[in-house]
Amino acid sequence: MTPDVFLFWFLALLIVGSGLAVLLFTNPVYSALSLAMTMVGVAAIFITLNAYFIAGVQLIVYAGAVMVLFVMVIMLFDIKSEVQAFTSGKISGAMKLIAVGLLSGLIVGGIIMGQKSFVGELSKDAAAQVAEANSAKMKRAAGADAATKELGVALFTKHIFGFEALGVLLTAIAVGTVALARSRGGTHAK
Amino acid sequence: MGHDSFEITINCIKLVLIFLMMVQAVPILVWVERRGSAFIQNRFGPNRVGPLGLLQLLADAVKFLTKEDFAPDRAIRPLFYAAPVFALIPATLAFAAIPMSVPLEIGEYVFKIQGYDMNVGIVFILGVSSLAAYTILMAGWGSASKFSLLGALRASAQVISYELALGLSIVGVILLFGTFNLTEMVIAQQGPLTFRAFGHTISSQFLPNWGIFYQPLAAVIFFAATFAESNRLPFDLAEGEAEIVAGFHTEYGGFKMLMFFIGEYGHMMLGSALMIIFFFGGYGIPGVTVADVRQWAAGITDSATQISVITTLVHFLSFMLKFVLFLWIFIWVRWTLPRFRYDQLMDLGWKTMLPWALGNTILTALVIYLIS
Amino acid sequence: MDHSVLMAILLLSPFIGFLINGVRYKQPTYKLSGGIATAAVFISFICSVLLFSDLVGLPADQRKIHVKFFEWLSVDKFKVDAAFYVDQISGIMILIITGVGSLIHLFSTEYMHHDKGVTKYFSYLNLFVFNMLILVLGDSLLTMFVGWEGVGLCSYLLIGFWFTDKEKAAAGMKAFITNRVGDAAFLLGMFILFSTFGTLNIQEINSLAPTAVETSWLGALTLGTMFLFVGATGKSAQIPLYVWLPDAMAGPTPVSALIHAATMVTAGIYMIVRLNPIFIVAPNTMMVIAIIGALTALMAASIGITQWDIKKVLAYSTVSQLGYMFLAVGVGAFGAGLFHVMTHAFFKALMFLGSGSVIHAMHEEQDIRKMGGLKKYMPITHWTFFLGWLAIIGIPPFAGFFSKDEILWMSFHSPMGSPVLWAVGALSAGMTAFYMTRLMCLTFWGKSRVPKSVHPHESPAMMTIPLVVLAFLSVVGGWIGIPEVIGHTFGHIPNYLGDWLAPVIRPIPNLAPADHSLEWGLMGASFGIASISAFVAYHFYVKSPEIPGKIAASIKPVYELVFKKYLVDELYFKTIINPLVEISRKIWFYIDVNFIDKLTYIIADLIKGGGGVTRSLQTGNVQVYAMYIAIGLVVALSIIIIK
Amino acid sequence: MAEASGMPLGGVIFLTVFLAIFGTFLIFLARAIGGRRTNNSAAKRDIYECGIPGQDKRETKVSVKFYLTAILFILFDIEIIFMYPWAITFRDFISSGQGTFVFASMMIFLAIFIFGLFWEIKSKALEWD
Amino acid sequence: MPSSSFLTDISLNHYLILSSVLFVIGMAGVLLRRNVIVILMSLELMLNAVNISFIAFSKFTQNVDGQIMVFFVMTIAAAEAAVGLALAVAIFKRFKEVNIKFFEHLRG
Repeated sequence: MTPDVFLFWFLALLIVGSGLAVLLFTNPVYSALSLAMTMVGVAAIFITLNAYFIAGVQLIVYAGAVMVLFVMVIMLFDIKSEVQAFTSGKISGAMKLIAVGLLSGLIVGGIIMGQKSFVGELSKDAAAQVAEANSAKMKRAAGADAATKELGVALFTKHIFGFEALGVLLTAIAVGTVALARSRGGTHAK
Repeated sequence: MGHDSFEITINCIKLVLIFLMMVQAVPILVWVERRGSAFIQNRFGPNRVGPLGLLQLLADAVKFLTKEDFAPDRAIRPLFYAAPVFALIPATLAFAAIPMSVPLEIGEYVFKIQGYDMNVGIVFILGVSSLAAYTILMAGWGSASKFSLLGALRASAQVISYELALGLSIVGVILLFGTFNLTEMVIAQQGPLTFRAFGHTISSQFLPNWGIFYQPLAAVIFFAATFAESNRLPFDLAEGEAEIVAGFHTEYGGFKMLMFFIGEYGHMMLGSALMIIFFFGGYGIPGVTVADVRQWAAGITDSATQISVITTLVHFLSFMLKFVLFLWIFIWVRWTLPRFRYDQLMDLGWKTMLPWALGNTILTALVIYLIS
Repeated sequence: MDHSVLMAILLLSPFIGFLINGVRYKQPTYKLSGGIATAAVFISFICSVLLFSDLVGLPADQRKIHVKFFEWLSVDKFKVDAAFYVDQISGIMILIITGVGSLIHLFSTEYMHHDKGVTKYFSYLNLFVFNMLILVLGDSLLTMFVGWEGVGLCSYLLIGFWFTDKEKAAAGMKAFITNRVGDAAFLLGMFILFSTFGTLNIQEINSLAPTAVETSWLGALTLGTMFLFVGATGKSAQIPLYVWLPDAMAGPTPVSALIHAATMVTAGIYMIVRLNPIFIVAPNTMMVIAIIGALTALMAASIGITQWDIKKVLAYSTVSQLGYMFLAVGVGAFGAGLFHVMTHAFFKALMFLGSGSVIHAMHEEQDIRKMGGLKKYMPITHWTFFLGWLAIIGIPPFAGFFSKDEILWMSFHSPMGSPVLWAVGALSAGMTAFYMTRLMCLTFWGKSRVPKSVHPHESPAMMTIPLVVLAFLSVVGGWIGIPEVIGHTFGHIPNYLGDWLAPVIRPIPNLAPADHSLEWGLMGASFGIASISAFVAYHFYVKSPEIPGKIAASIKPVYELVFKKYLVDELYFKTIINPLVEISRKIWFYIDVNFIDKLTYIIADLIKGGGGVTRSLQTGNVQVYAMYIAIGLVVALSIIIIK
Repeated sequence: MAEASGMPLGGVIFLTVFLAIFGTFLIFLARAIGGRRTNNSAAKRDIYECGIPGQDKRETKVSVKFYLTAILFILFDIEIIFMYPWAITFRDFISSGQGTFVFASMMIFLAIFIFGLFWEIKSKALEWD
Repeated sequence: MPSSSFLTDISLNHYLILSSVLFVIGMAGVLLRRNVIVILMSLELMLNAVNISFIAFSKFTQNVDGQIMVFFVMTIAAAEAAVGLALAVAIFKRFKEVNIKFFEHLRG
């Protein structure tokens, strides 16, 4: 077992475990902290996939900002652990569980058995791909952040429109949330 | 983690050593802080235990260890106990990514004098240190005390507000060096100060090629923001005694308190180290390049290993010198400036430092764009 | 300067103007807002001139400035870039848009000064210019469509600018909905072209266009071009979708000048000219275009004779002139169509602005029966309007003469034209001369019928300067396209416009060499018709004003029909809108009330009987909806896997 | 998977696990050494307060500003993160001749950013009192 | 299928399965939990799961577009969290309620 394989399984267990914890904790504070842990695990998974910059962004944005906001809101408004954390309807609950179970089975089954699909094609010669990837990496090993630069170049040429649009979106949301947070309830006072 | 078990072992030991170094630095810093504050305020400070009061460190440690382990009844125990443990992690993880000297070459092995070389150094450090907010929130919530909660909310709001100015001031630095990697930044700062513009090269003989000469504004903003990030005076609103007792660690005592201290001083060390790397040439020595040092070492001994050891040691010494200097500045400022009011703090962060950092970024980009 | 920078400034300058004025839309500072907006468009104009001069500097067969900003969409083979290009056709268009546009902005500054929403007005106007530029410059049909929709939006906003007036808001709505019909057709045309050529890039489509003529009515090209033409009838107000344009006069007069005379309404013609290689090989479409164009020209001109509202007259005149342009492109004379677009932009913008000046002076009075004799009150407006009048009725050597005459000649001479088309064109030219003279007489000449309470006055300089500039252009604008026959006679004056456009316009196949004497004859005939009807009109409305009333009375039914605009609006209401409403009402009553409602009662009872089991499916619970999504996903995935 | 990816990550994970274990060990050590005192009154075990019965956090009213600040932080933080790839590639773009375009597009982005920032300042969303 | 090679050869499939498992956990959270804030968190979990597969594809096809897509997804997710929380908090402040069942009353 090479260190990389060990890392993958370790992180996979961590992610799935803390993901389940999000689902199962009845106290929202613990849910949020588990989610933060999942985010950190996902960031680590990104590093094993050589997406260093994205891993850093995952840490800064998700773990460092979004989840802090969640935790802060839960603490600020003192949202307690619930007596009844899960939906109660027996039939709808059962249907939901069945849907979830079926979906998970289908996706996993589809991935494993999908020989004809794109995924199957891709995973069949995954070894060759990895070899190629490694050789490609050797080539650009010259600069430490060549991969990040590649990302930057693609972002500012091919995806420039999305980039600008997101800028507008973020500003719009900054304005909108302030308005929302300020509102003292709706016009239909009860 | 490495090519063979020997390297893996060495790397693990290295990491533990870095952590122990940080832990050891904390009592020393506490002592310096107490003596320094006494010096600034014309008092004596701790001077009874041992020479110059140096053994006070030991006495403190023993005292912390023998304190009663205490948690209030209403506290949420898992969070209450986990918070101080987590307090150690972000600062240490980030600090371990700091290159402290040139790599050591022993035979075929190359050991970097840093915990690990994340190739997106800055982004990794920012990401990891942004996790520090959880510690604060966990402690504040877990204590079940209103002072703790208020302190935690204040502290985390302050930390995230200044993270903006911090992150933005670094953009100028990245623009300057064109890399995220800390080692490459240090290498870029070697040699004499050289400006290149419009095909001319202006070189100064006596000034080093440090970032501070290119990014003075970013340096000021960055330094100020690190004060806020590590909750130090003049930005220690999280524990403004007059308002909210001791902030988020109101309910903590004994060894748990010490662990928070380690985290806090860890942030301070991280700030100093980053300051050195971005703006003061890292482990580089002004006026001399690494090659010069290696040549000088070759004059003393013939063994390649010894040359490498000497070079590494010299640069480590240079790094430590600057490091200690900045830590002293941290302490010095603490005992010189008064505390801000909370609204002033937020105003400074959002309405002064953020726009100025933005202006610095635009200016840097403009200058780079125009001269090349 | 770099072309990409020029292009970026050209496009972004009005957009930035829009943003600035849009952000401060409540401010009533008309000078500042107008100044910003005018400056924004004027900067664009300068960029256009620079680009155009660069274009002139290039060799004739490489006259194209292409700027790609970024890749916009990329789905498999479907790639669209945010790219723009200036060539001979779009070069002329951007000059018109920004040049005439900045004059109209200048005019608006004074015209709108007492309106509270002046800043909002200018932000819309700038947005319009931005969208129009995108329409004109876009290098793919999709980019063009973005502008196409954008100008539609601005047109809607500006027609309904005084939306507190219900009628005006309704006019905006009408324009919007009518345009939607056209836009749907445009989209269909786009799809057909994409499935035929595999690209939406205009240049690629043009280079891929076959040379062989497609004779089938159901061929891909014929269908595609036909749908595009239907789209164009919406935007350019042709039969059957012209009804919105006269109502669009509800907007401020400068808007009518800019959008509904000079620029937006010519977008349809522009589109056809830009895609001329594929239109020319679809003769069936061309025939339809020519017939529709000629009919529109005739019909709108006849309505124009009977209208009393100064702006309505001009509106029908615009529809009629647009019909001319379609006639031109329909017979394959794309250059002539574009030429008329240009000259029409000059004189029609001039006339609209002149009417704006009149309306301004008359304190928002638009009925020409209450005007008359304004010549002595408003000399500048009168003289500029006079020049515009000369241009539109086709008196040589004013701008309108050359373009109109070229269209008429081509409709006779081109293998796709016919003497009938020429006759219709000439007849509507005569009508144009008649109603324009009528307008002139009733407004400026003759006895004053101005009410005592109104004191007309000349407009301030800010309004008259654009008039003077446009009048100048109306005089000289035609000289760049002097037809070969005249140029030949008067010492080899070249047809600058024809030569300029030659590389991008496919020549008409099987064009016989021109017979000069015939051309002179036809030219004389059309000139004669125009001057006779102008004279008749002068006689009717100045010398003996009682005659028109008598004539109208003697042919009352016809007059009524024409006066009521051939009852087209009523027809649409009768045949389309009312039946739709009626059918919906019937459906509502029989199916909804009697059937579905009853059914739901039964179902509701069943549910009540069955207890809360199924009821939980019908709550507004978000999670249940999410569950439906999940179940849908399960089904979709199982289908994929089973396959 | 490449060696290079494992190495720093392995170090990070090792250090994290080590710190967690070490910290827990310290907590237990302090517990073991410090022990329990005999005084175990309710007043001692209550949360801190100056002489009156301790108040639980649940009765505390907290300003909504904290959470507003956090939201604004997220949005601005992302905008700053977007500048990082730009900053690192800017010189490359200049040397490949696309400098003007990339510079202009970032300036547009920054203009939007500045607009947002000044709107927030103007709308007093950042006022603390 | 599960064999020694499944344990030791980490391929694209492993990442995809990890991603889908996480996705399903997130979906279960959305479907089953009652607290609006936890539901929002579960949504973040689902988005993260999708990000994993994006990055995995990006690596195994050597195409940087996947990473950019993740960058965008993160931005949108953060924006969504901001707005979602602002709404939840606005409702909480008004009605002291975070149960999703309660939100049914907000219609019409």
